[in-house]
Amino acid sequence: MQLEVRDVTAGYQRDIDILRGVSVVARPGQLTTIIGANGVGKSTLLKTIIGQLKPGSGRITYKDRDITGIATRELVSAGIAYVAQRHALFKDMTVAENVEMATWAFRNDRKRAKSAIERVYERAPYLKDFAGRRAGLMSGGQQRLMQLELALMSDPDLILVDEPTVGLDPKRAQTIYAHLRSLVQDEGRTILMVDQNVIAGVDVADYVYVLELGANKLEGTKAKFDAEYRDTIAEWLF
Amino acid sequence: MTLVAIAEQAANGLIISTFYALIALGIALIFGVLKIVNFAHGEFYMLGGYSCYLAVTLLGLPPIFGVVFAVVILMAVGVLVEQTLIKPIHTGKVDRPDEYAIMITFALAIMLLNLANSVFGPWPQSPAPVSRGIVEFGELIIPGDRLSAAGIGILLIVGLLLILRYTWAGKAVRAVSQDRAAAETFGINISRVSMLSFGAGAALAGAAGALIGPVFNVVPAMGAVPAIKAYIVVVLGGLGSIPGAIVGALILGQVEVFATILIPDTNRALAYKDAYGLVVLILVLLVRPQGLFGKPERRA
Amino acid sequence: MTLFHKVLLGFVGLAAMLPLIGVPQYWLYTLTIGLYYAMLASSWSLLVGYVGRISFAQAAMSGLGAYVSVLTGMYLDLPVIPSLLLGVAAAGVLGLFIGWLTLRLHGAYLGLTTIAFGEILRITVTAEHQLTQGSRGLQVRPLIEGAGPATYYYIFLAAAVASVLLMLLLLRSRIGLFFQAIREDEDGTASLGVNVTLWKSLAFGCSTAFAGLAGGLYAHFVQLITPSMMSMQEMGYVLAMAVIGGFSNVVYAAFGGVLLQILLEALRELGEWRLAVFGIIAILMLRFAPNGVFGWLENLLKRKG
Amino acid sequence: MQPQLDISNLSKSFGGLQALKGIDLSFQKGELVGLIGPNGSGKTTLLNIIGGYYKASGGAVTLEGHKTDGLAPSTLARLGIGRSFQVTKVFKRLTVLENMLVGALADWRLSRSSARDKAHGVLEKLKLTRLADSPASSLSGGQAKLLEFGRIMMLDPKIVLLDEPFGGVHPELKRFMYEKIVEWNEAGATIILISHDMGSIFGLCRRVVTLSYGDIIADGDPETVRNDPAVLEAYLGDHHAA
Repeated sequence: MQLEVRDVTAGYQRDIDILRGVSVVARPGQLTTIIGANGVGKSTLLKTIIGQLKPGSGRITYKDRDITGIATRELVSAGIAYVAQRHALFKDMTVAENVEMATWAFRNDRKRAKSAIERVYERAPYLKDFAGRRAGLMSGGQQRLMQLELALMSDPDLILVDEPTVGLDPKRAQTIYAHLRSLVQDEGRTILMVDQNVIAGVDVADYVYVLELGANKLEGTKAKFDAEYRDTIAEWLF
Repeated sequence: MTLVAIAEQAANGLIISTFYALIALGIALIFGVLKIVNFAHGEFYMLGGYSCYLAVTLLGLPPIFGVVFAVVILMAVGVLVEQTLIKPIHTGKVDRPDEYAIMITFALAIMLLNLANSVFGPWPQSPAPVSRGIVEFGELIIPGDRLSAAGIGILLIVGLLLILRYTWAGKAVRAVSQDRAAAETFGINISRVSMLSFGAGAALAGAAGALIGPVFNVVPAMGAVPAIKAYIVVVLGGLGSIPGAIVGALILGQVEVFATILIPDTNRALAYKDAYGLVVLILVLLVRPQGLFGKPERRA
Repeated sequence: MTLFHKVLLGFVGLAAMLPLIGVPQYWLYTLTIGLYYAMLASSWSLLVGYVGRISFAQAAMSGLGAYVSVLTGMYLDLPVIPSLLLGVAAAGVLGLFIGWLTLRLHGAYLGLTTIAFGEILRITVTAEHQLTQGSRGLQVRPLIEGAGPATYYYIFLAAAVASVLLMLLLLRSRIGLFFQAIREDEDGTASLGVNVTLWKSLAFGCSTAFAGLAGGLYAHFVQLITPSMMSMQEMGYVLAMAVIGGFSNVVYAAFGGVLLQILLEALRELGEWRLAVFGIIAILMLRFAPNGVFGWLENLLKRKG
Repeated sequence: MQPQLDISNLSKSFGGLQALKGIDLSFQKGELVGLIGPNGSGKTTLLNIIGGYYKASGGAVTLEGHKTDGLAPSTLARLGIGRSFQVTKVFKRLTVLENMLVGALADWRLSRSSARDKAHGVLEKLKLTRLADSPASSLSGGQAKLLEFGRIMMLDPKIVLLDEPFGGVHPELKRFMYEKIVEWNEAGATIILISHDMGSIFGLCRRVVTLSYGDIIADGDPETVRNDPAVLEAYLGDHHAA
């Protein structure tokens, strides 16, 4: 398994667990979506995996290595990328500087860094057009896409994506979903995504988890979801 | 007032601004990354003055190496202080971090001041300046020691700006100042950057002390006034803003020299010189706490 | 009453006996100064320890009390007591004003603003030398003509004990509860119907009024005041005293003031090193024993008794 | 009948972001209303304006016929608006009892001894008596939430604003909190409840208001709101995937 989360509990305040024993698996080369109502702990789960939040109990393994409670920067070096829900960019730096910062984890491998930069400009030519502009001046959608592109620069095996389309217009959202899909299908990467947009989130997935109040409720392949649960999805939210 | 007198005052203001900027940049750098105001900054500046004095007078190094020596020593002091006293704030080892940060740096200031009093005595020392004599620009006469000190100061500021702009370390510092969480997901080692910027901030104060020491003498209490000036500068420019600190220093330098001229009674005018900036400080904090260049913090 | 309280009361009782058992005048003088610092340090802890508002203007406020008292005595021909009270009022009103002005400021921002206010006060006193004699210092008439050290000592002891008792009374009242609630969470306190604006300003005013009283008494005791009593360095000593004694409690802070002043005199041979060592101790306390020496002592006695 | 709390054409913007876009809403005395909506829909902003923590950019809030705009949170609390916070704001270094007393003592007519008696009564109801003299920092997260309830009860509020009271709370405790909310409501208090926990909302409330992007998109009994296509879309998103 690429990533395996077993019985993880976590929270922001003492004794208040947002996650009360969640188990999730991200299968290699698949896009796994986690859905669930607001506040069930979807984003908390990603923050716990990426090391921004210390789990109270449970175990997280990545390629059979225990990564529970490891510092974020080590996970980045190990090939995991994280696309936060906030626009996590350096807004007062130029786009070009942001692109450069994305090679931080492997900056000493000049060749790799250089080719990563070339590649990202190839994949996303608009970044080159805006290279001299301050990142904070780009539109919300552009910042979102850029965040994804920057995360890809380290050539990660596993990408954690938090609410990729929140606050975006449908056309932009479609571009992003298409992009995520091709990362899995054409490039063989693994994605674990959390989405508030239930229908689109399931549409794009290979495998789906439903959380309820910090615990697992249901899971299954997309085919199973389409066949059995499509019409009852609404029920889980209410 | 004659044109020459005005030019002379403006030039004096510019020279003073350089030193203010040098000290203020250190405070801004530290605040940007660690989000704390270092109340011991004036004492780092004072230690810079003494380091230079020791290097020049006791070790017999040329004055310019005195400055280098001060930078190295203060960098080390800064790193040591960060590791022992500041780091616990960010690793959750302190109960009330805001209160702690203020009081610990204030207590550190008192400790360093009295330490200097004990080791060096309260007497003023004057290490040799980098250069002596006077420089004439037409009718404008400027003492060479000030001009050379300001010149080196400007070089240091430009050097710092270049480092921040073009080196990995500098970029990491800017990245962490802008967005700590994002910097972490890019793989930056926050605690190393914190250590580095505290050290660099202390080194800048040390450089300023080493440069100005020969001009105004080195005494244990020398840090108090410049530190307060630097606080005014950083608040004026917006706490944590690097360009803000430079512009703030330019403004304060000019305000001080020209406001002094406005009061006819010269004794009084000189006595109140240090108060103008403080009034500015209070006004800015009350009306626009984010300063001229800072962005307002949005609640919610 | 706990064992610890008994020990503290014992100290106060012992202090009252000292002149009777023939303690040298020099030590009475030292202790009197110590009591001045006790008042100042406890007034500072009233603000910082209970309301959670930081201020670096406390020494300046003590100076304001001193100068107002002395100057009104000199120029308005007021007797000592009314001029002292004017000093207290001046410090209290200015504190109230600063407290109200800085309502929205917190942490380091508040620290910087209070440094500015304190320094402006000090600079003004220094600059207006035709009035204050500037940094040469101002001769002050004695509190009581011809009184000896023992009299002063008792006056200061009474003033310090009364100040601390008054503070405790205030803190035990519902106002003290409001102060502490504000320290813990301002929005939470406001949500319960407490007028946070009022109490935050008032806390500042109370704290500075006590500082003004301490300063006024001090001026008429030492009989020569200079603007240096308002300096940041002086503020640093007050902070060190409160921190070493324990700034979370007015009683601890007061004892810290006396304790440090005694040590300062007892360790005279060490010269300036004493102050450096106090700085180090203050740092270590903040880092490892935030309740100070007396907080630590109380815990120790609690476990034993 | 004149509503107890009336909100008319209320708007709020933060810089360029419009968090509330001119909403109209009114509450009758004794209602128990659920306020739902996706993240960022403006629920907490609305509560913060009613409680006096934010100034509205436009529109008005009226409590029993009196405009409350610009009043401080403490004044509103004394006028009868009590609220809880998403992240509990208990006074950690005060004891549980002291926490309870702050609000009661803000009313100077109440003596300290009667405030104390009242506090003990409420603590008993909340099963916190045993902890009265412990510092609030020693409470568990759930107990802290209860303490916050208790502090509000001490004010005898006419209107209670509850912001995510059930977040991360143990199911057993949650049931206990339901009971208290219902008791409170039956005693005459109007309750406005924000929660992501739909089970709680639909179990407790007789009226549910849904916000989305700063607008009210539905307002009515739970069954109607549950089946409203606009609400579904707000929560589910739509088919614009690849």
